[in-house]
Amino acid sequence: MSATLRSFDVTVIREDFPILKQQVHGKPLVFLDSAASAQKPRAVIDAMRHVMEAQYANVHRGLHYMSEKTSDAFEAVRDKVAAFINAASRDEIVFTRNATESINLVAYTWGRTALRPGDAVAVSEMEHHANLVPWQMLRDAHGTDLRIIKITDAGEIDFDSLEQVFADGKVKLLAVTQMSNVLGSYTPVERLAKFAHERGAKILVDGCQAIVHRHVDVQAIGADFYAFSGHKLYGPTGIGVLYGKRELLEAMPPFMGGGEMIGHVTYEKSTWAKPPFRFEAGTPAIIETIGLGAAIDYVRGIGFEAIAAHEHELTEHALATLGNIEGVNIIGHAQDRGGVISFTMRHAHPHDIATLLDRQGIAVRAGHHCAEPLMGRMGVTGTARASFGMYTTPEEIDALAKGLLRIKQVFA
Amino acid sequence: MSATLRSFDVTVIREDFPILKQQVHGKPLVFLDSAASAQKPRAVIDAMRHVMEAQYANVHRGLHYMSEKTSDAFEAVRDKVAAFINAASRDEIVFTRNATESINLVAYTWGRTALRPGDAVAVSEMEHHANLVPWQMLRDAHGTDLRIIKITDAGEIDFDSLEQVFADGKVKLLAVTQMSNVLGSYTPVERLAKFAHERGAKILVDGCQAIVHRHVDVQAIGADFYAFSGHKLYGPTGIGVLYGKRELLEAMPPFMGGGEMIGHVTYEKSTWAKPPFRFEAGTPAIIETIGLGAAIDYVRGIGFEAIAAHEHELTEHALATLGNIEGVNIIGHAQDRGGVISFTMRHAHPHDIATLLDRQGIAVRAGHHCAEPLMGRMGVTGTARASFGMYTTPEEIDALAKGLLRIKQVFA
Amino acid sequence: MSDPYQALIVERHKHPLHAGRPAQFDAEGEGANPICGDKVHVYLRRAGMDVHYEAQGCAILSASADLMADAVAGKTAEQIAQLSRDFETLLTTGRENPALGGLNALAGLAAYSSRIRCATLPWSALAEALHHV
Amino acid sequence: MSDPYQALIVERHKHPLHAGRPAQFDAEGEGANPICGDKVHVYLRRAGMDVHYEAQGCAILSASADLMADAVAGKTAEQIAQLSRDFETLLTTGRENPALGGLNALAGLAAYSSRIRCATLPWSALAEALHHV
Ligand SMILES: Cc1ncc(COP(=O)(O)O)c(C=O)c1O
Ligand SMILES: Cc1ncc(COP(=O)(O)O)c(C=O)c1O
Repeated sequence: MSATLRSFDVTVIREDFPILKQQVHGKPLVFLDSAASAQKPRAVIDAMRHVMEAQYANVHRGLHYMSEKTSDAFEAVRDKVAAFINAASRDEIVFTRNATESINLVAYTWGRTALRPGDAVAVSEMEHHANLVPWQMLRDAHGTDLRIIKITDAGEIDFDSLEQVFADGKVKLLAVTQMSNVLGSYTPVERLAKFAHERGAKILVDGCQAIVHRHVDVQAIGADFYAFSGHKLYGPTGIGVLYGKRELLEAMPPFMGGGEMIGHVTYEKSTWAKPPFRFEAGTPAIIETIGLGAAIDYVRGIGFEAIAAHEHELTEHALATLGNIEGVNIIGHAQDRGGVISFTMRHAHPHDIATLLDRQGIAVRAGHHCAEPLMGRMGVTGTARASFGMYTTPEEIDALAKGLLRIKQVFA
Repeated sequence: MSATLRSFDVTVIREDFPILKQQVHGKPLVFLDSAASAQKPRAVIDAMRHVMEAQYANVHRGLHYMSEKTSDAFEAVRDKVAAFINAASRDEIVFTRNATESINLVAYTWGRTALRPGDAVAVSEMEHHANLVPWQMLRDAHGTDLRIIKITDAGEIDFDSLEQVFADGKVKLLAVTQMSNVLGSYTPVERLAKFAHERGAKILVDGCQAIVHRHVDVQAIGADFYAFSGHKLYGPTGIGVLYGKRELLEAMPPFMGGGEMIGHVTYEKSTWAKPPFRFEAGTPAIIETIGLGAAIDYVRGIGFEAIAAHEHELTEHALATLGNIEGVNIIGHAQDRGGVISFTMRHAHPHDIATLLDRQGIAVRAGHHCAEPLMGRMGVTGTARASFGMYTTPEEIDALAKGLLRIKQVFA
Repeated sequence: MSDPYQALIVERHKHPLHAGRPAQFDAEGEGANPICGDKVHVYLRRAGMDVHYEAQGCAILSASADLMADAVAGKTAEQIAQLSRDFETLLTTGRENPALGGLNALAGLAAYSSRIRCATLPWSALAEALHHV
Repeated sequence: MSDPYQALIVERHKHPLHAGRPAQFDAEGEGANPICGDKVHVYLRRAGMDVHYEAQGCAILSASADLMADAVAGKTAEQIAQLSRDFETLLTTGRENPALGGLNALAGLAAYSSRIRCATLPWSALAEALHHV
């Protein structure tokens, strides 16, 4: 591989991920399903274990050592996340279960107060269900409109369609992914934010996929809301993040009611805590939040420059290698794209591809990837998808290609 | 201690909880804050580590080995939980973040569809904010009424008040705790369920505290909904459970929208999956759910008979010992009570008690314990609270008593 | 653990013996998996329990449909119900059962619980058809 | 790490020097912590920056109020603002500062971040009073 990667040694990285030593059906595991959820480095596993073995209690107002220390460690992650995405303040970081909850939180609270019936939300054709269904539910409950921005055949935002969708001035929120979990396309979120803001709309960015591969700066993007999940970022499950601009969060009513999110409670009436606590009802995912902190430290320690360079080479290699296999059809050809590659294969159903690759130890995903309407848009019923993490090697992509050739033989 | 405990050896149990070997301020940790969150046994820590080290991928429809195995492990916990609380079917078990989310889920979905404006929800005076605030929010959003059932000075449900609250037939939901996290009182949930059902109301039981100490049988109780959190049951944070009777869950609309919870999605419209998946949007807390399974196995392995007997002795011992300290006032004296003991002390503010005990390595909680209105009802602004787990020893209670005597001296 | 893509499965997927809509039939039934969009339509001629089908989906689905048509030919509705139960047991346990004949080729699916539905879909469609007879 | 309940704190809690509402004052301010319901009301006589207070809460709160009254006596508003900043630094770092005199007795709170608010509450109340002068 090229010079840029010299300081980034993937074999060293792989040592940090214990699971990569596993065998599957007697073959070394080739894990090409990181877009669904990434594997966890030792640092994350150890951080979670440490909490449970040495420093655990419920957080906030504990007044005893274990609670103070756990609260400090928990709240330190809020600072870490704020720094990681360059939020203006730690108070703009709300902890959720996952990106799905982050987006639903916005739909339930901001959506039901800042939007009026007749206002519209616009999403693109390539959204994950997590960034489509909540807006359908909002529409049905609250009378807002939902509009779909077309994408090009290459899998990029169609700016003509964007203009049209915004033409009547009713769109008050643009909710859009920063990277498609199917096509691998990045979207020009800075430009989209500017576009939305110029038309008096807010922008919510679904950063689930992008944040794993690129340095994200919510202020540079101009994001009003930004959502992502810990488990795709090499962190634990059960923890996600919603970033929201302070003035937006401050105006929003709470989502769920319970402990932590209150100011004062009487039997008659309650007042709410300030953001971010207003949106964090009940005992938070303490262990997982601390695990997310370790994941962020780990990723920053490697650095997005190195990660992006490595993944870029992988992606180029994969596009070239798979593109060379006769009968394999890669879905999506955006200019700016990352290491998520969907494809179909003549004579082989995506599910058969996945199972047959699995027999060879290779893990890919198959189906609609929680983006069912996009399948129709791209003219397929489903795809197989290989997706890369920082630990993926070119040799694993070669193994995939070899596996596909074998499948071709089987079904020939 | 008495004969009943012979087969239950607390020193052996303590070996299973690594954190109990920690020192705090140079003193052995005496952890009397288990009602806020319990410590984790090795079995839970190892189960979570095992997932991350050896068998991890996103669940459901993975079609590859890691995903199949992880899905199987994840779904096996649903069976485990169903058996643990004797649900009629695994489909009645919904995974949430915590009990707070479980209750909010019911308020948002069942509450907004099965209840009509003018219908009433009844809660008791001793509810945790998690079982009060969601009903206030429902009231304010949906026009339902919220009624408060009085408790006696001893800290038991006042059945006269219950009768009155139900008298006009408007109450359609009784939402009540099975054990107060402040007073330690158990409530007669079977009787309350019968009472509610005879009057055409449903019952939601907040089992957060009770399920840690007693065998729970949702069918024997007659619960329509039952909520609890993993982290109090020696399991991880980030995972909770909502049990709901099948016919209720089936009639309920979804809570959050996204992946997993859908049937079919088009840009225009989506259909919903069956329960429980309808209520589980996005990537679930996979690692934590598997950790909860390990916690349930662990607790069942010890058995509630032994746990309850041990905790009963502890509670009797604590009530006698603390009750003997002049100036200490125990709040709540229910007949049927467990190992959660709130108290105040003459001349010493609860916060000072907590901090001064902490200097001696003893962790208790102080404040309103997320039951602010109950404080007023009991005529205090806050309390100190000692709460026990299966690993608590009589010697730790003696240490607490000694600590309180020292505090008395300081403030005398 | 046996291979879920034994030669017989690939063979029947590529060269099915019972595919296609017959000109005449007594009943029909459909099975669809909303998760993947796969579908199978079963046509039943009562005489001799003669089954044909049209499948749109993966190799497991079409091979399973084809092997099912083999297996049920000439059986009674009751025998078919028993076969269907035995087949489900095969799929969940992976333990072959001589009574299942060629259907045993699908035993390897036991390791792929998310694929089991592909194999049982034709059986649900057949059950529907039998119900309508 | 020093003890958050040094003798001086317990002493001032039990035998305060500046507690009670004075007959005359120029300004007043209040601090309340909704979390625990604790409150402190500060009375300021401008001449000599003479501070009295009524506290309802924990020992840290009342001792902190009493020691604050010591510390600010005779100071200018500017000096008080500086003291307040230095005091916050003490509470977060736990590092004693000779300029803070008796207030250093509260250094041990650095280990109890959830108690720091108890110690700073009188200072917020005083800031309010100064604002109203
Ligand atoms: C009785 C009771 N209900 C509800 C809760 C809320 O639990 P969680 O914070 O895990 O949602 C608690 C825990 O604090 C509790 O004790
Ligand atoms: C683009 C995108 N958005 C949202 C999600 C939902 O993430 P989660 O399931 O963690 O909530 C995903 C992950 O599947 C995704 O890829």
